[in-house]
Amino acid sequence: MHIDPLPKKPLSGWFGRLHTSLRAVALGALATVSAFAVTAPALAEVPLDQLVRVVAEGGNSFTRTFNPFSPTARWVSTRTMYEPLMIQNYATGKLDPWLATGFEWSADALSLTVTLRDDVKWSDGQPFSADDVVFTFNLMKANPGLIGPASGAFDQYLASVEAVDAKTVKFTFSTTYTPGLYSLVDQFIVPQHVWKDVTDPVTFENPDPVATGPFTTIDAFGTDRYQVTKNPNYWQKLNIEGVFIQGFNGNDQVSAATLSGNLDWGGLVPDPDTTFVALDPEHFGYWWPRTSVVMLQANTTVGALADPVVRKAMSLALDRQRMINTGVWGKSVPANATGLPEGPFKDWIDPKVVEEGASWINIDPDAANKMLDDAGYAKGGDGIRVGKDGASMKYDIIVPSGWNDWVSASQIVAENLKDIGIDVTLRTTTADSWTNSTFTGQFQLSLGSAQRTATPFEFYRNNMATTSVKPVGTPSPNNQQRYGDPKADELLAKFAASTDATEQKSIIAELEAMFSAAAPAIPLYEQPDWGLYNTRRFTGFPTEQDQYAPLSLQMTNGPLLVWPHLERRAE
Amino acid sequence: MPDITPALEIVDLSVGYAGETGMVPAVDGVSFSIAPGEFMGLAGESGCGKSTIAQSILRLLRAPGIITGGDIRIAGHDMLTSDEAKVRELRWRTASIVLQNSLTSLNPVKTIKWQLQEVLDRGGGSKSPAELLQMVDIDPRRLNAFPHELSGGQRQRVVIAMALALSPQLVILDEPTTALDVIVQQEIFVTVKALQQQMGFAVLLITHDLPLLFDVADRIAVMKDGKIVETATVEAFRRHQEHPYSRTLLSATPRIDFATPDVIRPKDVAHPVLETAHLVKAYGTNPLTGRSMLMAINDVSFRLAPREIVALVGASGSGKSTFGRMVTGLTRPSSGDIIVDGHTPVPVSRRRKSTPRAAQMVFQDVYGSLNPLHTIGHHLRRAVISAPHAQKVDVEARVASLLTEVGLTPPASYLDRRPHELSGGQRQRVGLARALAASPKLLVADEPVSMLDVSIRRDILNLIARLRDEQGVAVLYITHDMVSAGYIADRIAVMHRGQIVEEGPAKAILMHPQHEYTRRLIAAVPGGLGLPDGHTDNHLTEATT
Amino acid sequence: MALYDTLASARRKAFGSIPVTVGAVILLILVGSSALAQWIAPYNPKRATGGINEFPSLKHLFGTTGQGQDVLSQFLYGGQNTLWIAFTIAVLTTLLALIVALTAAYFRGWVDDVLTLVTNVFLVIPSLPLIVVLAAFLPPGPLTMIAVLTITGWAFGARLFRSQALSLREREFIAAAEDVGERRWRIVAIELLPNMGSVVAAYFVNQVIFAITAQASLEFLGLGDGGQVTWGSMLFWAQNTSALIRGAWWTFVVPGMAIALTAFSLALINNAVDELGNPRLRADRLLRRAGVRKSSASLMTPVKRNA
Amino acid sequence: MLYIAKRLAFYLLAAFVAITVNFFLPRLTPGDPASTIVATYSTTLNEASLNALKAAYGLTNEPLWSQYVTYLGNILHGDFGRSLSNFPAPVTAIISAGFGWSILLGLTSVLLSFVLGSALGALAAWRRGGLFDKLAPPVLLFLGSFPYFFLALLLFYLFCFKLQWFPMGNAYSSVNPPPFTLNGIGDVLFHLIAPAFTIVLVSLGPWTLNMRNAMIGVLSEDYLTLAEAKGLKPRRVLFSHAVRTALLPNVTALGAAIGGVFSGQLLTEIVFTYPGLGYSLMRAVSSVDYPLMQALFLIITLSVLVANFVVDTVYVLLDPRVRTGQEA
Repeated sequence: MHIDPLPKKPLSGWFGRLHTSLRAVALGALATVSAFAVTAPALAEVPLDQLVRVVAEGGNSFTRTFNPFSPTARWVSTRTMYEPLMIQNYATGKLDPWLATGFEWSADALSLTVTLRDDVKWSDGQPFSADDVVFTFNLMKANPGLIGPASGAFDQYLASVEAVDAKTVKFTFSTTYTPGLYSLVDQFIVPQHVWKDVTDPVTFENPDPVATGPFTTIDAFGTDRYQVTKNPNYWQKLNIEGVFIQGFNGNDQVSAATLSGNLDWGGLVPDPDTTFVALDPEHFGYWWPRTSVVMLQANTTVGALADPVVRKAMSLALDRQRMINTGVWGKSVPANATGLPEGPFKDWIDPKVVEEGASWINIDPDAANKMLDDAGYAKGGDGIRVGKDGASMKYDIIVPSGWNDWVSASQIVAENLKDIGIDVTLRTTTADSWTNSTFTGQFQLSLGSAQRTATPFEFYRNNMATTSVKPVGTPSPNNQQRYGDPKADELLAKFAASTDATEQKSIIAELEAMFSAAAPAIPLYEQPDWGLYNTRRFTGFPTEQDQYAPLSLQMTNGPLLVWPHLERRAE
Repeated sequence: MPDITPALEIVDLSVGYAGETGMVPAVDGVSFSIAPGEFMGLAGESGCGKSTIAQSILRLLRAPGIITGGDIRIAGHDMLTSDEAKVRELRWRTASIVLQNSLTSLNPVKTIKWQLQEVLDRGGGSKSPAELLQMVDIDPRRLNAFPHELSGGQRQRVVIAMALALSPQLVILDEPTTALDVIVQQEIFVTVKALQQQMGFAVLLITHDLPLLFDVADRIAVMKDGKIVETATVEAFRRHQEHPYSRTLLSATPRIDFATPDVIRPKDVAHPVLETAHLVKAYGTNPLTGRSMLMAINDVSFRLAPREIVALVGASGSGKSTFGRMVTGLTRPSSGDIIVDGHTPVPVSRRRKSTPRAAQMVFQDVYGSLNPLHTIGHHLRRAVISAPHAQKVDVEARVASLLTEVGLTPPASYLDRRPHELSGGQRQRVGLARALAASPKLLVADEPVSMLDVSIRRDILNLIARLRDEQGVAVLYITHDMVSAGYIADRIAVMHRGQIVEEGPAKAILMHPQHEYTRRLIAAVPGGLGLPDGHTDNHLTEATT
Repeated sequence: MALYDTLASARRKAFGSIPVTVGAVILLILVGSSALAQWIAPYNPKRATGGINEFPSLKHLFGTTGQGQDVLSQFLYGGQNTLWIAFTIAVLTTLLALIVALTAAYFRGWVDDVLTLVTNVFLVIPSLPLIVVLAAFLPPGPLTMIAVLTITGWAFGARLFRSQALSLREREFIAAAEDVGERRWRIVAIELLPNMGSVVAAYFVNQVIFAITAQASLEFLGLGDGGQVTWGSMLFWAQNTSALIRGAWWTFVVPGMAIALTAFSLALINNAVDELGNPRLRADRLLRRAGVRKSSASLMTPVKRNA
Repeated sequence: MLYIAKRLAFYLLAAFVAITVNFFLPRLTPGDPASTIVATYSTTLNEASLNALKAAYGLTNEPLWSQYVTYLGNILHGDFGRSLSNFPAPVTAIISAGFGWSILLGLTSVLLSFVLGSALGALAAWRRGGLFDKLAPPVLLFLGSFPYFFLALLLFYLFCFKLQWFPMGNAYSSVNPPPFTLNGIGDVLFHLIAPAFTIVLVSLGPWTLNMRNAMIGVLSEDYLTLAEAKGLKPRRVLFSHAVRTALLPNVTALGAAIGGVFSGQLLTEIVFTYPGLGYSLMRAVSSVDYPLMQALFLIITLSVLVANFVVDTVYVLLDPRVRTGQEA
């Protein structure tokens, strides 16, 4: 079973829902069929050949819930229905205007003014206005249970949101926090005229969504697949009728469908060059941009792992290329010493840091051994080194079983570290117990990867800021290695207060240097975002050459950038 | 009568069983024939091949049985050369068979009616299922009953009715009543004889019970080791037997010596070895009424003096076995007292090593009562060791002496054998030896010979009597067989429906039965008791009235 | 007596019977080779010792996995882990079942009632969902595996053994033993138990089969310890690296066949011994040996003159 | 009908046990899963939203017993809460979507293998020692030795992916459920073939062997001797006597089997992307979706109990001996 190996949403909405009377349970299967027939919408299905077939949600028990605020929202709800103000293209790091045409900071960086498009209508024909934006943010303020990019904004930095006029929204900040911009504009907007009457927005199932997105009509809905078609009032020109979401139970099923050309837009097939592209080079293609970094996390509260020398020695022992070859079929590059992916952050990365950092990144087991010997970590009788605390350096590395690229990477980590006298055993666990141990800091070694963000700010905050360090036992999605440095706090604060790009860049450069010096986490390789296409029926997908959007389906909002570009191939 | 084709004609028939090492002959060149309407009895001990013949006639003998030679003709039809279809056609029309076990010979999941109808469906039957049932004195309303809802006797009657449905020339009765009580047996044969008179079919009765044949058969054939050693009319055979084996077989059935009078022992001795007062054993109390559904033993007060042999006689289900088990403590009474040699028997579950066990059991099932996996030595050693106060005795010596006492000599040769290497008689001797291990005051022998071949029954009975004389044990001899009771017992107690209906000196009871039930028991004894003059045996003819 | 004889004859004939021999040979190869893994395995099963999904070659007889490990070595070591876990489970379930059954048979009365009830409840509750739920909440690893499968696997045996014990208890030699004053526990241990030998043996074999397949299923679901090499985890990995789709069938077929063949050989032996023990089939065999062929089981005594 | 009543009582008790086990199992696990669960679903959470979500998920820190009481109450009202892995869908909606299909697949394959197996077994026993009797047992044993999922994957790869004979998933072609017409039903059956075939293949062996042994036992019964003696045609002896009674043990086995097949079926469903409960269960487990997991475990157990009860009832109809109280 493949699960998107980003802790961001390891379990991103895999289930669906279907309105079926419970009577169906009692009646036998055929009875159930008839029950469906009764309750399913009596719409004429748009023929399948008009629809883009995507593999976006796993499973075969979809239910008809399109609440975008659900932590496990149905895929389409934030990919084809509800839209944000602006969309971050993680492949390029560019911020594209969407429902908003632009934004402006006040000089003191304490207020942010966003201008909205004026040609946007809700799918039910009502006009879209600043009130909807204001309503959405206040709704989230009133109901902390609603999850979205801007969750918690009010607790952290946001003071108020008001409509200046029908097309202008003003965000007032309680403290300077320029990175907040990206969370705010990333927030999808819901229609006030529908949601104001919802009693409990958290548990609202929203079976017939009203939204601004390209595809909002539930044209047909089955337990294991459904199709969503055009929003009659969409504000952009569309050349396709809609999308068809097919549920799958596992890798093989997905691969089988992909390879037999039954999908137009997919994510992952193993070893794509040989297994996939080779089948139909003319139409089959993939593009795996790398927008985050897989890191080896060493819990700094555990004995010798607290010593940066040890962490760097470990880093030196690792064969990153082999991890890439076995884990992602060679479709990546070793990470650099800044811990930042080159793709989106090329302007932020300081080449000097990368160059010097190579000394603890490029594989060199002998150097690693020497470092440890010099640092006084002598080998014990069993050939295992002994820590300063006298404990021999035996560690467990935990990974969720099923995230096979990570597990094979961990296997290699275990092997490599044995060679420098550190005994590492691989333990695969269920996804939830892995989350439990890592979030609460009750682990020794683990793998992790950064959330995709617009700027490196969050990355360094989440890995080095003392504010992000939670005591062992309290769950926290960030800084699982529990590393904090007050100096980082200062730099981050300066960054948050600045609206000047060049200043921000220099601050990040300092943080990069700190990171490379202390190695709070050990960067392994850049994590590709799976995305592949089949142009037999539809063309216009983003590619390495035309990077107008990431190709990954799992990427939030990414697909919204793609829909208008797709065209049906003429027979 | 040469011009009439015989109902059954068997010429030089040989049947064998395929074994690991070639054929094992079971029937060896047997020839005999049955005239139409004749009642022929085929007697012999288990393993003599009589049942093999019975089953071979209709070619129903199961694998690995093979008919290796000779001819079988039923009413002139050759059963061995005809093809299978023909044989099937001949089956039941020309000859039908009644098997020994009445419960298993009817299909448990089909109604009587269905099973009768199935036969009639072959055509040629003149009677309806209802009429057939009436014919064998069963209420036609039972037509829709399932086999398990009928008594053993009724079931066997149903099978007989079935056997006559197509009015065949020959009916083969393969030990039809062995599993039934004497009285039922008698009734069934009364019916068979009556029907035979009406319908005129011939009968081949297979049995181990010679005296029974005296009552019912016209002609007798005696089998031994797969051969017929003698054939004669009943009258002739009763007068004198040609073949020595016939004689031993006949003499093996115990003869009660009415000449010597009963040994009258003082009825109320000071210390009876066994005394029960108002003994009651009830099974399955009704949840609604709280009353017992079945009273196995209903208020029995009974005494047994030392060195006395008392026969407890009754039909199966009369409660006699239950009584025996309670005396030895294997079963707990519902109420009332038992005193064995001054103690109340301690229930098995609560026995300690030292608890005296004055009463020991001798079991009926000589196959089931010994653990197939253990040696004879093991059985006896365990018995000796776990006997009360056994610490002092030398186990091996004791075991040896026990074996000698029961006539298994030399003891050493038996110690390492396993039960399946012993004959039935030998096993029962081991059973006795085991019972004696605790040197009990009282032996409870529950049908100790009913599963044994006729020829060895008397030896075992004699052995029990001898043990009484030598060891001075009293014996409670539980049996359904009046003859053996009269043969060995000082006193007879007749048990009926959980109560002792009559009790007294053996011969007195046999000669002057008071209770109706006792009379019927005696009347039902096959071949009669051979009472002295003045006391005519009741015979079937009279019993029918 | 019947029991004793058939047992003996079965034992006698077991050798020489084709299915038993076939089963035994397969089993011997599988068990033997995995027992010798330490010595005969060419590579470290956990280490990548070759390219990814290499086709079987002289260097890697069974090819390599999606992580470049040697399939042969994994098969050998995996067999070791799989089998010892399976056997432990079989032993434990059999013991548990015996204990429950014999306690029931020993104490009778309400103890029996309660135990029987518990057994039946365990019997009707479908095992896999329970197993999955259980396994999900315990830390993955052999111990969990053993615990979970033991807890869910004993019930049928308990029922089987109990009914056996009860039917044996009705035999008169038990009453006889009681009558001569044997202790209850001794009766159970010395008179009852030995007579259940064949049933227990057969059940044990079935349990091994159950354990192997159940174990594999759990690991396939990712509920096993992926760090451990077992046949189940091999399948899990093959599945996870889309072995079949990528044409690396060997990574998938080898462990699958190992599981199937082990189960098969055991089942074969079990079934064959059962057959040999069956007096009716024995009769048929004898008839056949005597040169009589029967087209069907319909009852018609064969006539074979001067045989 | 005392017997039926007894069985019913037993199943009710079993159900209660299952319900209780079902409640305590997940809660006996160490640590405070609640916050982890929440954290798992959304990583950018502050205390406020965390607690809000916990509340919405119905994760409380009340004492167990009071939770237990409310739990029982909810079950009586058919309220199993909302799925966590598919929030805010009510668990019942998810289950009702898959339940029917699981039942369809389960019943089809169990009955199919039962009928087929019994027939083969009867045949083998009747033509004892014949070629079929020699070949069938080992072959079936071999097929039966495969773990369900393994055979399922092989068949999926061969027949669905390579040869494309059967659909690669789903229970019917259209997105909206097919009409209740011949075509519609045919379509449903077509999608049923591959998974059902897998289950039948694996579970056929036991049926056949049991039936064979039962037949061999019955064939040596006295009442069969009598049936033969009556001169009945072999066909009649075979069907109205031998098979009729030999079926009984297989029918009793049916009850037990249903549980086992259901287990194997869950895996098969996953492989064939059949919209039953199999995938939901696995998913629920891997994402600690308590409400879903519990509801699934419960519904599966209950349906197996019901199936067993039905079997018992059928058995009573088949065997008169049980009817009159005495066990067969």
